Formats: sequence, C-alpha cells, structure tokens
Amino acid sequence: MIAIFGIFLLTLLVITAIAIVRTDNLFVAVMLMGIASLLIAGNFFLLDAADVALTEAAVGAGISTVLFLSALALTSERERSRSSNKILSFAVVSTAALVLIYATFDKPRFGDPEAPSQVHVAPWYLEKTPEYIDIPNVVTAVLGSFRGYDTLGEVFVVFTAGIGVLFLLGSGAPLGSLPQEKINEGLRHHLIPRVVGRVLIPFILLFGLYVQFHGEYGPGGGFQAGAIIAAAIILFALLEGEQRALNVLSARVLLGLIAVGPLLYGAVGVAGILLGGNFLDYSVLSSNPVKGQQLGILLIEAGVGITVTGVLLSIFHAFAARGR
Amino acid sequence: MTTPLDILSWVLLTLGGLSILIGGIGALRMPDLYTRMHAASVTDSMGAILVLTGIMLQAGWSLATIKLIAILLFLLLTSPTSSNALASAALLAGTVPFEDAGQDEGEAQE
Amino acid sequence: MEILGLYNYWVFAILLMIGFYAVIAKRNLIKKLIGLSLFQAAVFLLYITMGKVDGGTAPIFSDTGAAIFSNPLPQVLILTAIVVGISTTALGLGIVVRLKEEYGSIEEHEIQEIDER
Amino acid sequence: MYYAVTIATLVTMGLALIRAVLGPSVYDRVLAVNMLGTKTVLLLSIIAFLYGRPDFLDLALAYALINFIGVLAVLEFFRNRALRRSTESDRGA
Repeated sequence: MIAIFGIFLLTLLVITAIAIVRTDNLFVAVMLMGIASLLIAGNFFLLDAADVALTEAAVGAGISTVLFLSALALTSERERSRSSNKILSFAVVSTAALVLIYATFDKPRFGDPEAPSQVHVAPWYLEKTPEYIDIPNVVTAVLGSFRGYDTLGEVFVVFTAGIGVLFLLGSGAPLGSLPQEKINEGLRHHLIPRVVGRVLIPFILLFGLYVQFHGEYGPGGGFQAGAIIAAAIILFALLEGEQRALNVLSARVLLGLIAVGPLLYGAVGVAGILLGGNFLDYSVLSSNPVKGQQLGILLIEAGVGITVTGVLLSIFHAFAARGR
Repeated sequence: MTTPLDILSWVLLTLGGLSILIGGIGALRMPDLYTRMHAASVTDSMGAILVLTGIMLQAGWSLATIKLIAILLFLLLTSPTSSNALASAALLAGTVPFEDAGQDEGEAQE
Repeated sequence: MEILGLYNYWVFAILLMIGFYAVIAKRNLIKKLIGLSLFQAAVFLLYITMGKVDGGTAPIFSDTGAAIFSNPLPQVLILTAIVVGISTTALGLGIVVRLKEEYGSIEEHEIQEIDER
Repeated sequence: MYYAVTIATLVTMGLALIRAVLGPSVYDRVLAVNMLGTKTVLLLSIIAFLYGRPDFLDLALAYALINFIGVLAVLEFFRNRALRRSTESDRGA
C-alpha cells in the first residue's frame, strides 16, 4: 500500500517538473519548485530516509524559496526569449531518457535486500555502530565518524560556496534605486504576520537546537540544524527588516561563524593526531573510546551547524543588501 | 481492540479525511482567488484539528502526543497567518474579489 | 509488481532529463539553474531509492525491536549533498545577479551578442 | 483507517497541484503551495504512525514551523516589487 503512495507522489513530482519547465514566468517556476521540494521530502520519508527528508524540509521549505525570490527581485521575473533548438534538445533528451530507462531493466528490483549496494559496507555500519559508537542513529554515526573525511570535504564545499557568494555580491556599487528607510522596514506594517512570527521565532530556534543536539538519537544533526536556525533568523529579517537582523548578528559575526565552523571540525581532527591517533579518529579524545567517539561527533556536528548557519545567513544578507 | 476511544478516533479521522478532501475540491472548483482561499483555509484548519486529534487518541499519553499537540498549535498559528498575508498581498496588488460573492467578504484593507 | 519495482528508477530518468532539457534548451540563466536543481533532485531520488530495503525502517535504532534497516550510506551522502546543493545554487544565482548588473540581461544569447560587439 | 486518511490527503495534494499548474494568477499558485504544505504536515504525521515510528514526528514539526517563511518571502517580494514600481514611476513623471 505504502509503495502505491510513493508511486502517486512520484507521479505528482513528474507533473510538477514538467510544469516547471513549461512555464515562462520564473516566479511561478520558483513556487512550483517549492511544491517539488515538498513532494520529494515526502518521498524520502516513504523510502525510510528520515534524516534526508528533514534536511530537505529545512532547506527546501524556506531558504531555497527565499534565495530564488531575492535573485528574481534583482534580475527579472519573466523569461523573454523562446527556447533555442527545441526539437533538437527534445530529441537528445528523449533519447537519453530511453537509454536510461532501458538501463534500469538491469537494475536489481526496488527494495531487494540482496542488491549489491546493500551487501557491501552497509551491514558492517549497522552491526558495528552499537559497538564502536553506541548511538542509535546510524546515519549520524556514519556521517560523523566512519565517513568523517567526506563530511569535512562537504563542509569545505559549503564554506567555499559561501565565500564565493560574498566575493561576488559582498562589495561593489549596489543598484541603489530604492529609498533606504522603506527597505529597512521589512514587513513591519503587516501586524498579524509580525505578531505570529515573533511568537514563532523562539520556537524555531529551540527546535533548531533540539535537532542539533538530538541528532545522535533521532533524525537530525548539524546540517539540518544549521538550516533551521538560519531559517529562523531569515524570518526575523523578513519581518523586522534587514537592518535589525544585522544588528542581532552582524556581517562580521557571520563571517566569524563561517570560519569557526570548519576550524572547529579541523581542530577535532588535529586533536586526534596530537593525542596519538589518526586524523579525525575520535576514540583517543577520551579515556573510554566509545565516549571519545560520542564527544567527537558532538563537536564536529557543532562545527557543521555553525558553518551552515553562517554561510546560509551570509548568502541571504548578500542578496538582500544588493537590492538597495 | 474497539474501545470507545478507538471508535471516537476513527470517527475523527474519517471526518478529518472528508474535510481535507472537501477543501481540496473547493480549492479546485471555486470561481476566484478569495473563495478558493476560503475553501482551502477553513477545511485546512478543520482537517488538521480532526486528523491530529484522531492520531493523538491513538497514540495515548506519550512524547508523540506532545509533539502532535505542538504540530497542531503551530499549524493553527501559521496557516491562517499565511492565508491572511496572501490575501492582503493579493488585495494590495489589485485582485478584485469575485462579484457575486458579496461586497464585504474580502479582507479589510490596511 | 515486478514492473512497479522499477518505477522509482523511471521517475529518476524522466526527472533527470526534464532538468537536463531546461539546462540545454532554455536561454534564461535562472531557468537553467532551476533545471539544475531538478537534475540534482533526481540524483538524490536515485540514491535514496537504492538504499531502500524491503520491510526495512530508517536506520535509527529504537526500542520497538525492528531488525531490518535501510542502507544508511546513501542517506549520509544525500543529506550533505542537499545542503551543498543549495549553497552552490546560491553561488550560481550570485553569478547571475552580477551578470545582470554588468550586462543588463539574464538571457544567454543577449549576453553573447553584447560580448561579440 | 490511517490508509483512508492518507488517500484523502494524497488526492487533495493532487487537486492542489492541479490548481498550482492551472493558476491562473500567481496568488493561486502561492495558495496551492501553502495548501500542499499543510497537507504534507498531515501526511508525514500519519505515515509516521503507519510505520510505527512516532519519533519521526520531528519532520512534520519542522514543516509546521518553517512553511510559513515561504509565504512571507512571497509577501516581501511583492512589497519590494510595488516599491520599485512606484519609485520608477516617480522618476518617470
């Protein structure tokens, strides 16, 4: 039965995707992307990926819409030209789709426990996590400890992207067409959203912290928490105006956060070397190896959360400041 | 198995499912934006209350129930607020409410 | 049921190609980025689909005594990829905004025309 | 019974999606996004119980909290656009 629900959601997803490509109004395309994100998060949940669905929820529900809309505000809302080489592109794409679909007939059946991807390292992770790390969430264990290098790399990619956006948009002459005080007031005149938002922001922050520190026991972790906390502050900026949000967390502080996160992550790795283990080997951080692993995961998740919060907020402010 | 509590929760779930469905049909069939918003938001809150209360009765006293109460509270806070924000944005942009729907139905202008 | 078992992969293929179509056929740069996001979503879907095990549950131990868990590894990869994806998309949007400021357009062929002058 | 509610929610999601694709105005689409958001919250809560893992309600909670931001971003976007238009017409006059 649940498989049929999944099929229904996926069909809706395909319809949404076709509508996204067909519309020439970019605003509509962004709204439909929001729908696609909801549908795909539902699908991830049906496919047993609670952590991934939470990440998609944290990123897709607020932040990606906000970023795309602020980019649209700075450029234009409509596509002006027709597609180029429609027929040729369509032929290429449909041929490739047919080849891909033909290739799927060799794939193992959906959900097959004997599929090659299921029998290689995954059972080892599932079996050894209680022994080595002793936390319930295997995803967090793999993310933080077994594949810590990977995650360090990803954190640096996020870091680099953030720095890149700051280089592109952080300086130079802004457009400067709008009256300053109007821009700064945000949605302050809309009383109802403002009051409700004020009630909500502390809870979103609290939930973000819960996701951050409960990541070892349930779905959650630094990536999700960072996105949720950034979403809370973006909500504040939307309601009270850019300037007040910058008064709370200034651009300088955000830059500090971007730097501190990867540094904290790297420092945990170096501490492992100094205490006589390997890079990112947390077992030596404490006299009890299991406790050391747990401490290490807690620290690196904090580093990840700090980086993601800093980067996403800096990106948001860079786009928003450009509109003035 | 079928305690009165169970029956009550099934009734709530069925009613909730029905009102969700009616809301969906209304949002599709109504003639203009404001009536559609009406259909969507009234049954939205009704459906959420009924369905979540129904699940709560199934869950019994546990952490899950507290989370469900929180979800319900936040939904009841945010869903009408976003309807309001949307309606005021549409009104400001000059979307006129549907003629036959009566003149005072629309949201008050700022 | 045997055929339905491959449905997720077909959706992956179709979604991937819809995104790819937007990237190659559309001239608007933001539309290209949206297509790229769809492309990304398709890849995410492929990975998560491959990690699903029949009768399994999310790989988080609980006291309910579930014994079969889905594969945690693809989930780890995609979890980080989603956040990386939004950061890189933001980088792309930043480049588009700068192009608009310099060229006054976000249509690919108009930018090329200005360059050729 | 969970299944019945899930099916009702899914069908409504489909109807909302049709509304989003048909439009006609941009506000209809925002309305549809909003509707789909609440329906997703309900769907996720029900499925968490169908799977017998009520600890995954966190997801529905996240959506209940964060969905709001998208609509506010839209509102801010329209306000910004109106502002830009009015300053442009001031200069033009």
